[in-house]
Amino acid sequence: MKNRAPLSLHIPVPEHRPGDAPDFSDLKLPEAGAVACPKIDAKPRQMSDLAFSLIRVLDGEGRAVGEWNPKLDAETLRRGLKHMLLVRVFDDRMYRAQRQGKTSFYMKCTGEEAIAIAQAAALEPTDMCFPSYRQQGLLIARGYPLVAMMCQIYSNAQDPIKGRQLPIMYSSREYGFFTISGNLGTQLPQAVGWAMASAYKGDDRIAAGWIGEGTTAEGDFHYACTFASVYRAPVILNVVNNQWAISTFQGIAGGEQATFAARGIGYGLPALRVDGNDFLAVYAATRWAAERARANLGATLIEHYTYRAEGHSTSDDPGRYRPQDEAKAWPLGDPIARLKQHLILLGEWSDEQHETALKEAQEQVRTANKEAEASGVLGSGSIPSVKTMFEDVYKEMPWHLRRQRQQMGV
Amino acid sequence: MKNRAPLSLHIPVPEHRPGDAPDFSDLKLPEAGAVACPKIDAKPRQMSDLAFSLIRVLDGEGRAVGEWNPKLDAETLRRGLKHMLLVRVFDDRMYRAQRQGKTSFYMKCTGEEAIAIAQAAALEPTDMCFPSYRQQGLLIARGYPLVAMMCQIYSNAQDPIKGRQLPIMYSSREYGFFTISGNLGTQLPQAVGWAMASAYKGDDRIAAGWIGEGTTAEGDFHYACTFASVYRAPVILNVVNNQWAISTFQGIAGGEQATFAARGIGYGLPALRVDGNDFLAVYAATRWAAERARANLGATLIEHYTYRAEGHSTSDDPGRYRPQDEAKAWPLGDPIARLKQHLILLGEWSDEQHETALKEAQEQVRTANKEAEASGVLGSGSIPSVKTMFEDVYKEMPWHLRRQRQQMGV
Amino acid sequence: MPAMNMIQALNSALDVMLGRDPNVLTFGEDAGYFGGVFRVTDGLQKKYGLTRCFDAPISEGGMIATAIGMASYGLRPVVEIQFADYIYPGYDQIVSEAAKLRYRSAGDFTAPLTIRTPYGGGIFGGQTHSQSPEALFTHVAGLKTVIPSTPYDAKGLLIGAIEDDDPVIFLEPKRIYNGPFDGHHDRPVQPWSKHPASEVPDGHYAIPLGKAAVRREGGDVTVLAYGTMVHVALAAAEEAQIDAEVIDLRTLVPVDIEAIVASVEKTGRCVIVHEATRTSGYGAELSALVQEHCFWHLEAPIERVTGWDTPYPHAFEWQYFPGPARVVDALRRVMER
Amino acid sequence: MPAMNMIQALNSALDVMLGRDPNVLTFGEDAGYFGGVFRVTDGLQKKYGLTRCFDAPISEGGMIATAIGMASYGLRPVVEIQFADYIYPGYDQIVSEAAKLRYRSAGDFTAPLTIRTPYGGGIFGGQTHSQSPEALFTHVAGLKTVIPSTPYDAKGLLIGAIEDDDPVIFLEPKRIYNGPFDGHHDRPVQPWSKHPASEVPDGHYAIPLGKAAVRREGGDVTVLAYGTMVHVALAAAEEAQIDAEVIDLRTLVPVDIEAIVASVEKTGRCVIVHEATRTSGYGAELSALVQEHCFWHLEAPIERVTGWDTPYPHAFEWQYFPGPARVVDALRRVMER
Ligand SMILES: Cc1ncc(C[n+]2csc(CCOP(=O)(O)OP(=O)(O)O)c2C)c(N)n1
Ligand SMILES: Cc1ncc(C[n+]2csc(CCOP(=O)(O)OP(=O)(O)O)c2C)c(N)n1
Ligand SMILES: [Mg+2]
Ligand SMILES: [Mg+2]
Repeated sequence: MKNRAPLSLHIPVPEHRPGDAPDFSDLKLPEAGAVACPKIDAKPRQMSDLAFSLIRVLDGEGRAVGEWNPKLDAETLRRGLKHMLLVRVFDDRMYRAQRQGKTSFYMKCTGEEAIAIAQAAALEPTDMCFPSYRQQGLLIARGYPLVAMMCQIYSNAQDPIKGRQLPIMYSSREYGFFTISGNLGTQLPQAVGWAMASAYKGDDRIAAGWIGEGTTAEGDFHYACTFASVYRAPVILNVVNNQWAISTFQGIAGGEQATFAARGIGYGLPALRVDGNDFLAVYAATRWAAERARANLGATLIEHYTYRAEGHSTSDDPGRYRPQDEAKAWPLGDPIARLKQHLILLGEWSDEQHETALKEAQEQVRTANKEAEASGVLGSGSIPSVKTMFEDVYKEMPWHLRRQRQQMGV
Repeated sequence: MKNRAPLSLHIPVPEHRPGDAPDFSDLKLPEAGAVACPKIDAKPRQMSDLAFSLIRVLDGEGRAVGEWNPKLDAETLRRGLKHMLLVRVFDDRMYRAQRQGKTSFYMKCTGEEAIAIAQAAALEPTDMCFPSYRQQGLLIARGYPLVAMMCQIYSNAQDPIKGRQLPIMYSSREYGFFTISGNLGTQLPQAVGWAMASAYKGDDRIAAGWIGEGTTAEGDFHYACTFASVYRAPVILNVVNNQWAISTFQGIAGGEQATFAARGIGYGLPALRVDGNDFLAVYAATRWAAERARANLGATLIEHYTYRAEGHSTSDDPGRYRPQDEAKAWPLGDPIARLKQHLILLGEWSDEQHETALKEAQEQVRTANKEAEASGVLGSGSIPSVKTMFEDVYKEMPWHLRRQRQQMGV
Repeated sequence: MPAMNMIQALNSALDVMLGRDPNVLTFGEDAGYFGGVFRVTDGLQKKYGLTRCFDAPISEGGMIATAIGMASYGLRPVVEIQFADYIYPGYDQIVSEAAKLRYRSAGDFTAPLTIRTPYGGGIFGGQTHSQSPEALFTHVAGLKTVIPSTPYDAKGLLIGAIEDDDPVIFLEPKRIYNGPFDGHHDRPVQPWSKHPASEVPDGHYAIPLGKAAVRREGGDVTVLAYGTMVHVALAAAEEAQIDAEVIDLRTLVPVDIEAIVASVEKTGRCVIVHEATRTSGYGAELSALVQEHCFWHLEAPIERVTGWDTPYPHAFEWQYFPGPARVVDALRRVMER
Repeated sequence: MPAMNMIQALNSALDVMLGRDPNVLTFGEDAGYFGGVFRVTDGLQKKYGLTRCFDAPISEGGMIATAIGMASYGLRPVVEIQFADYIYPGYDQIVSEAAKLRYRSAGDFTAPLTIRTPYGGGIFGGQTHSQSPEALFTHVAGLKTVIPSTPYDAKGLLIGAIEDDDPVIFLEPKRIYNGPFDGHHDRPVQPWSKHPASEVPDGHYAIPLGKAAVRREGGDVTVLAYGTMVHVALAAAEEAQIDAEVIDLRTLVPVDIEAIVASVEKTGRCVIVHEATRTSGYGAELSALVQEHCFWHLEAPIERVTGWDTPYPHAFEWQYFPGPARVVDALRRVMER
């Protein structure tokens, strides 16, 4: 052994850093339509190749091709496109609100809109979602009031969660949207537990959970996969691989050695790897997993391969750790542009209609924001009553909290 | 969706319970020698089939066959056999000691002796081991004094760890044996950290860690696989699948849906599945993984497929949850009998020699136990000085512990 | 009324709740077919079926996380953690999720789950089968922490915990599962059947959380204890021949401050007893509360009798365990003042 | 001597130790190339290379577990946990492993690692970027817990922690990273450069763990504080115009009992201030210690001024934060007695 090279520690590094030209040329992507679609009752081992490939439906010209083509009607496609536009406009407006000092924090999902929007369309409205902070699209697609989202962001008196949480940590049982946690990953095994409960009760609702690729390193991801596999929980486990975790590239989460979808193989879970910027591919994969879950065939792991087009949050400047404009170089493009191209190709959409839709979205957001700001923004205007600070710690307020509330003089 | 059967919760159950006749007939086992042996620098994806197969060298007649045959000299084989005998005799003696009330607790590794003994032989004596409580064979193979092990079990004045831990929680830096934790799984990512440190320092020592199949459900298993993959740590991650976790069968840990070796695939780790009752197969797989690690090619996950032949511990009665004599029905037999058969076939061993070796082992254990008991057993005879109870919490004893020691009056 | 030991009483509580409420289910490591390493769930899988009482993977984090998901659906899961010493992998889900769900969602989502786990020493379990981690939960707003000291209370409090709409950490003093233990390890073991509190009604009854019980009335000094230490304190009071009032807290958070204050204002002296390590143990909070509420009544310093600030050492079971002798000393010290 | 803010001082401590000791390395989420979300490791990867300062997977449990393995090999790893609110997934490895390694192996294996993490409120971080979990570590035998309140101390204590042979939880009051903060959020922010304790030597110096610092001498009442609250306490003392002695504990375990007792015996009064939730907070231990050691000197009940027993609510940053007004009230109350 002595005449062998000493051991050395390997630290993964991304290929490109600030100053480099963005370059994805050595990224191998299968053609749209290249991947076969198994039956929903196929054995996971028979489909393990899917974990190393990429399910794509929309090709470069905007045609929908291959076995995974969900063949959606034009109305569904248009609704999806409008929802994605609305999410993007909403994000831009709220980002500006933070810059204007109207709130403390905001997070966009720019470039990742197709995931939440297509999945919301593929799921039943009664299915339960356990999202991360980047699935605001779920609420928007399900018609949750924009004003309520904005009041949460402004922590004003109309905030449905009474100013308790950081902006974007929405919660709505009514809309099947689990209270977002600041602690990464905790919601994924909770989604499995909810799905187990649904199965336990002989219900027909399934659950879905979302985490980022960086968060797969948490124990919660492993708990979710283990319990979902062992108890065949009717749940869809989504890993949104936008390739960045704040400043950290996906290689530090294990992306250098395998795909994130491949993690499913070891648990005997079907593992799908999908072009996350392809509305149709995301819809088809989600639909497939949902049918499988509803048929008592258990959970599916889906990796959505995408790219975080902007900063991690309003506190982040990606120019410090990755090439400028890398987003523009992302070969799988922009989900809105791609669905628009597809609809136009189908003759179901036009640039004029797109302009109008965009204007409508902007108008909708402007109106909502007026109303929300009227109830106050962070630090000025109405805030929830201070008394409420001591409520909801327990169902009934115990003596020590009543006492503290008195000390507070409210 | 409404006209589909309601969801139902799946709870895995073993095929056989007390009262049933033990039956492994529908267990599909590849022939000895059937599995090919890849080059150590082969890509994990090219060898993923190994995770679903079983590396076997010794066939039914005791012949060593196939590419994985390590071709060991007779001396090494005889040493291995004697070490396995010694472990079994030691276990029997200590089990009786507990029954005689000389200590509070004991755990055997009966039927699993080949794993620790063959792996100790395949590793360098300077390589660092992070064992669970079922790898006492590592200490015995490395020549750690039996008396010291017994004094730990008796918590007497000669206990190297001063009566601080439950019996069998050995610790020996000198023999490359990490202090055993009562908390399952914690040692596996620690082994990865030790290996990272070795690589960081340009050392040539590698690390190995062991957990049971039940423990794979802990987050620590996931942490170990993630960090080992990301930083290409020179470590061997061993999962000893003895099919039971106390009363719980492997299906509750995920064994129904996939093998435990298959977990490695998602991290891009080579994943070997080995007949854990086959000394030669365990040796060969370990050697392969060690060479790979020393060549800076990173970590390997090995599943050792075996069967826990006796109770979980002295507190357990397996007759309450699995068929009587299931151990005898285990098709992969007894590791000692199989290596013995092989050596005899080679003309390197005989029943007489075996008898003698057994007697020698018994004598060695008897002598050691006399010496250990002379220093006291739990509850009678010498114990470590009570003063020491307050030592080693910190390197220097802080004021509050000095004060508590005074209150204790020692 | 049948005489039950604490294990049977806990089993009866689960039996009653599984029978009454289809939303109650229980799971844990070895808790299904086998009935748990301490037999608390014995027979429940057979009686109620696989999905009501089942085995879980060795994943405390996963068990608690999935239980939170189940609770948010509307179930009332009861999770068994095999030993309190092994609860830490689930600590994040308890502290960051179960405890905060109601608050962060303004009541939109709640986590009515119960986490049962055996704790404490006196069984030669070594440092990973003897811990008393209650203070790691009493510090977390949103959690309730309950510790019974008799079979009767164990059943009533467990039913109270399961019916409670907030997450409850239910710590079971394993040393007294089979019989009361006053710390005299050299004396013959007593079975519960000889103790009046082993008379446990078969049916449903709940003991409300947050109410302490005076186990011994006295005028000279107040002893605050819970779990096994209640029995140690009672023995110590007898042996010291001091007119001590022994209060069994039963619920640590929310604590029954009225019972504590009423007693200390009467006695003017206070001794706090727990097995957990001393520094930042729950005894510290009790001491702070007592001196904040009863400062002008105190005639002597409040004493804490606790486990030493070390892990629980296997060879020194009885040197570590805060037995009656140490409590007697403390009682004498406070009376001398 | 250069004026440094606390971030620069911490960076300097790591720089010095990476330069002096090849066995020191540091890693954490975003701590490598980017230099940490608070920039504490800024420039260190560039200066010392990829393997001395690197990015880690989002796995607090994995980071701490691997650091323990590294420490058992002989290294002195420094782990950065991005926010203290996210340390819980690593809690099992801290409590069950790092804290117990030396004891359970009788010194055969040790874990000389340092876990750095920003804690505390005052930054509108909401309930998952504002927590003060120190009491969850002070209860665990085998751990040392350190909290600096100035740039000078931050560097000296971090070097002391890295050189210490026991595991150290190093909590950094993020609200005062860039400047001292006395709780008057409505007044203009002060930079550290105006504060004498921003004079930080470039080279190596260590502040021994376990020693408190008297920040303000006084004869009437003792204020025990740490981290951001030291500055709040100092402001409150001025504003109340009370002759208060303000003690900055700096190390919570082992605590400097002599400094505490000497002061309280002099003043006869004590106010304890921390941001953490009240029940079972570290203030409870301080209160218990003070009344145990100084009972006969106390002229008024010990007061605790703490965070409320709720999660940290985003909309009520300043109603939650225990600012100078609440400390002033407490000082007045104890003086009235
Ligand atoms: C348990 C925990 N650790 C660390 C953080 C800090 N943090 C917030 S977001 C983030 C990056 C997450 O990356 P990823 O999972 O890829 O999701 P993305 O932001 O890319 O959608 C980190 C480290 C946290 N919130 N929770
Ligand atoms: C964190 C933790 N949870 C639970 C336990 C209790 N426990 C001790 S051994 C054991 C079963 C382990 O089974 P496995 O991992 O298959 O190892 P084996 O005993 O079969 O070698 C359990 C649940 C523990 N020691 N630590
Ligand atoms: Mg990401
Ligand atoms: Mg096992």
